[in-house]
Amino acid sequence: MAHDAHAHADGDHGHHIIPMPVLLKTFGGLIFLTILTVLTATQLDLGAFNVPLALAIACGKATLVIMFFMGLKYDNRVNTLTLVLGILFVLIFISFTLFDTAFRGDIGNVDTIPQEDRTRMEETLQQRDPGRAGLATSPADSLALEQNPLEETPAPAEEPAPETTEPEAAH
Amino acid sequence: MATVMHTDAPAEAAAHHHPEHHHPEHHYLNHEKTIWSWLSTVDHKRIGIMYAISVAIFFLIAGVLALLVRMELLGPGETIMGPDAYNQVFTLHAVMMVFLFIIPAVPGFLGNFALPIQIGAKDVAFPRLNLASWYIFMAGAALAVIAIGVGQVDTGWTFYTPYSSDGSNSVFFVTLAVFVAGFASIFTGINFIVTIHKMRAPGMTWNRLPLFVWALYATSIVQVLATPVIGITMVLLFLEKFLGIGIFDPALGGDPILFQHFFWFYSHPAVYIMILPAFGIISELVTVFSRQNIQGYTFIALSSVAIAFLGFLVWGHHMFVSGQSAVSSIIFSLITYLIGIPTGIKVLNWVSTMYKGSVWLQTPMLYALSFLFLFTIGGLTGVMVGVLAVDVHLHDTYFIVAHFHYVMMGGTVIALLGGFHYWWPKITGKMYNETLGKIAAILIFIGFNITFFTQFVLGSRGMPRRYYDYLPEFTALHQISTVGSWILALGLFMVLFYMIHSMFRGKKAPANPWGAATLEWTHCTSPPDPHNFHHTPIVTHGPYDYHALEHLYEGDGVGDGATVEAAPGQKH
Amino acid sequence: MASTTTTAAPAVEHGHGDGHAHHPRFQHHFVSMEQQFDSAKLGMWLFLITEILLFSGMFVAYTVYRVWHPEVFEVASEALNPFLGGLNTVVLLASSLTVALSIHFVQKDQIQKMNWMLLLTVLCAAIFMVVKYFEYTAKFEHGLYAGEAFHPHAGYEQFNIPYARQFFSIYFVMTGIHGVHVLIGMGMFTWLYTRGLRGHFSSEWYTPVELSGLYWHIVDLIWIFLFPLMYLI
Amino acid sequence: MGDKGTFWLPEGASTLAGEVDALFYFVYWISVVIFVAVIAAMVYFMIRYRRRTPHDRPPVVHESKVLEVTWIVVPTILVLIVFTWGFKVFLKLGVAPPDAYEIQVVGQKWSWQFNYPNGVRSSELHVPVDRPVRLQMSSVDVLHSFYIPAFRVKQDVLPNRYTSIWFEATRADTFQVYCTEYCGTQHSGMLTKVIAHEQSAFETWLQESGIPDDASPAQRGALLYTQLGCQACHSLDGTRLTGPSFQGLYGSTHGLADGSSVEVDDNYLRESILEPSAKIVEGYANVMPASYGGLTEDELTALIAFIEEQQP
Repeated sequence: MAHDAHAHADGDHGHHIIPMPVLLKTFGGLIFLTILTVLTATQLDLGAFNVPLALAIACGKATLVIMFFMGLKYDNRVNTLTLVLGILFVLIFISFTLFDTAFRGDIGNVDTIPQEDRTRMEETLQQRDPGRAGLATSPADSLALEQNPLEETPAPAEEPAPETTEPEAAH
Repeated sequence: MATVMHTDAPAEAAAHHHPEHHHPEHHYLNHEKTIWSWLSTVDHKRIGIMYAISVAIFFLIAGVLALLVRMELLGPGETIMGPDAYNQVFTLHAVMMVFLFIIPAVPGFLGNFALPIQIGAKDVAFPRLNLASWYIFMAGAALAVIAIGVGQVDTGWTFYTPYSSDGSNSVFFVTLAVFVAGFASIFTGINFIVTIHKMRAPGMTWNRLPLFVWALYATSIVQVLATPVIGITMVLLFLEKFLGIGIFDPALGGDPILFQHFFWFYSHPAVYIMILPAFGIISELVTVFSRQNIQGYTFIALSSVAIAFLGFLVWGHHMFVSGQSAVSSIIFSLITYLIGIPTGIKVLNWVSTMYKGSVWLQTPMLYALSFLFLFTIGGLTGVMVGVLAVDVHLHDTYFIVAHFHYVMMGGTVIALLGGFHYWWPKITGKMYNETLGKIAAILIFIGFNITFFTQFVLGSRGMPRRYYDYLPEFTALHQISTVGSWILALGLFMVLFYMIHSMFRGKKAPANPWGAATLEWTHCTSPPDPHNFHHTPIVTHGPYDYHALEHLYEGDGVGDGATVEAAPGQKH
Repeated sequence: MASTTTTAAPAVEHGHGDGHAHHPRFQHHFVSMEQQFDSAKLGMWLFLITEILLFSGMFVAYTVYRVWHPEVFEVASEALNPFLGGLNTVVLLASSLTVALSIHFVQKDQIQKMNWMLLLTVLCAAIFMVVKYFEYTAKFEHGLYAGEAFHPHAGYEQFNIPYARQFFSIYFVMTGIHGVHVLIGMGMFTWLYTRGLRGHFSSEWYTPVELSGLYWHIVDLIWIFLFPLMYLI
Repeated sequence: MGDKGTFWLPEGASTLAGEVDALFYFVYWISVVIFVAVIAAMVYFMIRYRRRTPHDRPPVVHESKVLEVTWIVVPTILVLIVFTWGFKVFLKLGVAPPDAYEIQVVGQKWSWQFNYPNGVRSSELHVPVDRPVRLQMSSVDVLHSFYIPAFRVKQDVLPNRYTSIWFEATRADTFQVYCTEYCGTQHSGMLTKVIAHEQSAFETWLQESGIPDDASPAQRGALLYTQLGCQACHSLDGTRLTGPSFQGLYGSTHGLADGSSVEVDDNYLRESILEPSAKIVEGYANVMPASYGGLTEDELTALIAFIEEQQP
């Protein structure tokens, strides 16, 4: 706990007036980042890095809003602490839930994929190569099949899987 | 612990000023008398009493429902109601106990009443918001009552999908009630945090905060951080039910286990919303009635905050057999043990506070001691069910039912009763009947153990929970448990009756009957002035500096009133 | 932390008697106007984190389903119009600027300018909602609903894949709840505008403007994350 | 099950029950020791330092850092031991041996159905002794949980996802099975038995439980009646359970919830089995699972023939 005997960051009333140029520059920065994120997302294909890049830009924008529009840079430290705490618990919520959902069935007592998907996967496999049913083990296999319907790939044996499994690997 | 400044002369002078000399009969209860003055009050003390009355009513209703549950289980097969009725009764018992009684009880009642006075403030930071939270809480309660009227809510308080999203539509009212009552909880939490940060009297440093305030601070943090998640969970459940959004419903490709994550992300921390304030009460009681400085002030204070934090990281221990990943189970199990450590610290510190003290076995202390007994059982069995392999056997059996009743009832309710007796003279200005108080405390202790200890045995022998019917081999234990519930109820009704009697016929209470050293006792009349203090107190001592009590309080620092009759006073 | 309490004048008689000017908005359980303002602001920040945690539930749902079905989410997000989303981002950022400016002006006692800024904020919020309306109706026309009603019409069969429903459900629920917040904000700023016209605010006391501003920035923040997650990636 | 177990636990009957019990008692005895120590100290202090006069002014006891550190460190070590142990046994409980005999389990409101690799169906679980058995489980409606106390195993049964448990029974006996995840009205009635047979007896049971080829439709229907768990909701003696009794059902006239009435004939029964929510009998809830849609024509005929036979 911080000690209470610390004075305000800035003098009387603690009402810091954020200068107009700072506000306008912040707005400019936000617009720039918005254009940047649209451009990088639509024009560039960074594969696995698309998501982190977009999120990083969003975090940058969020920081600008928080620091200058919301004035947290000039504000009481306890407000910053509050916000940090809030964000920390959102991250805990997401990551601890992912400990389950991203590792579901890790010791084999729970199926990794829902029955519906399994049925779908087996049907697809059965259709394209009756001998291979039961060989597919991961959801990626069935999704790979779904995205390359039978009609489009006349020779199932040389089905090119890599490009469809790539996004899967990203996570 | 705060450094004591014995020789702070001006402060002493200010403190010695005895408030009662001003207006002997003018206090917060009688300065305005109309019903409207109560319904529109922004006085934290009055709002505390309004909470007290409402939660007492819900406790009574939910308690009667519990008796009905126990009654039905008196024998196998149908005893007094059919399975559907039984399922609705236990659901309502749980929903009301959790959301309408135990979560708001201590913060809403004792917290509202004592917290501002304990830190030397005139009121909470946002008095109108405080009143609004009571109204919101009552609106939530009204919705819950509508759900009872509409009927057929039989999901259990956990609302697991897909049972809840496929079932009767009146689940909607209960989820809405939970959503609305959640806002009351959030607003109380915000109010307390701001009050503790911004409204402390001069000299009330963080290490001079009474431990009850620390506990409420930790509770409020949990309330603010966790409650919104139950809000969105209930919204999503509602949308699942009426739009079929497919997030939780397996029939639409959703994942029912995900719902359990959402639910427990709130509901596990909610367990700490329930128990942390009780820790605070026990810290007060143990030290006051041992007249001994609390052992390990910093450790108790910080362990509350540690528990609040760790409480968010263990929700998955409710889901060891749910089908979640083993990685998840292992991480959650490990952190679950870690939370046992700060809890253990508290218990051991409370016990050692009595060392070389002067232990005064008044009713509040009896409750504190029975808390130590019951909560230790509750806590240790909590560690047992946190053991992965053992939990597989014990999960969803009566062992769990017994465990959480030992923590929630043996912990929170017993502490609440202790705090209720402790602050009663301050709240009403009347003393209660000490003999009846002791008898009731002992009855409650005995009845509680008979009711719930048997359930540990039932559970570990394989009796599943939420069962309307059971196999004949469990009959004897169930019957003992049901008889215990009657003793427990007898004790609780005794409290109700002698407290009502005390309200009208009780002896007038002095300002500091227990010889306590916190501000509500040393600087306030009983009952307090509408503005709490006539002068804002300047705090120069820690909350448990009994050796300095004569500097804080008129007389020789032994308290007044009840002590006089205890023994023919011979000084030292 | 809490410097105001400990530095406050000691021995305050009932409510009044401290050295501060008695602003009509001063509530007497506080020691000073600064304490009152600081308390309100901390209270608002605490409320804002409850808002963040409220949205966190939906972010968790999004993350879980995205990790499970990344390809589906990429395909489904193509149904959304990044131009309209981008437009709304700019509109919302502009409204954040006007809110920040309204606080800037009231701190300088330029009340007329503050009023203009508040009005502009309401206007931006309204534009946002209108764009949102067109986006929603465009989805509904093609059967892209949330939940069980999700049945893509002819020409949109590429979205008729397993788990696309989850994407659209999350999209509608998140943007819907966000939209509700925007509507609440519109109401708040309209109310502030009328109060501003009646001269209720000054550099001495403008707590409602400050707090509503914080609220509005959080609404903006949520959108800053929603936009790339839903429309772009 | 009898009362041969200890005070706390029923007698174990699987290879892992012993390990779970050992861990249970380890934690239990540590807890007892801690509990007794805490309460003894409390009672001792309560008596030794009781207030003698209201003017008692006990000396100030300063907090002891050593004490604080001790009771942080010691419990931490203890719980880490317990955690490691619990984690190891948990993995054993979770990972089935690859050679396990596999049985499919279907949970539904409110009965269990067990399907064997050779096509035999049963509403009670028959398993061989001394051989690992793996149950592959799923639910057709809501969450259930499959719990055998004697084997110390439990696992939630989910709709739309397979979960499994495994065990190896150590003696031939009959054990209780419970559903422990709340699932509605008859949750407490969702019980069945595990019957552990010696290996040869199990083989015999497996051979004899198939439906004989020369059985009449009604005889086959009678077998299906128990195998599919119909008896959980439909009695044969007129007792009112969750669903209408089969006694005298055929040929009678039902009042329906919507006010109309219908004569119970082949077509009505057929529809009621395949699409239970199409017509609801007055006074009964719409709770029958739609999971019987997968019955073959042959099986339907057999069931209807069986119901037709149930005249008082």
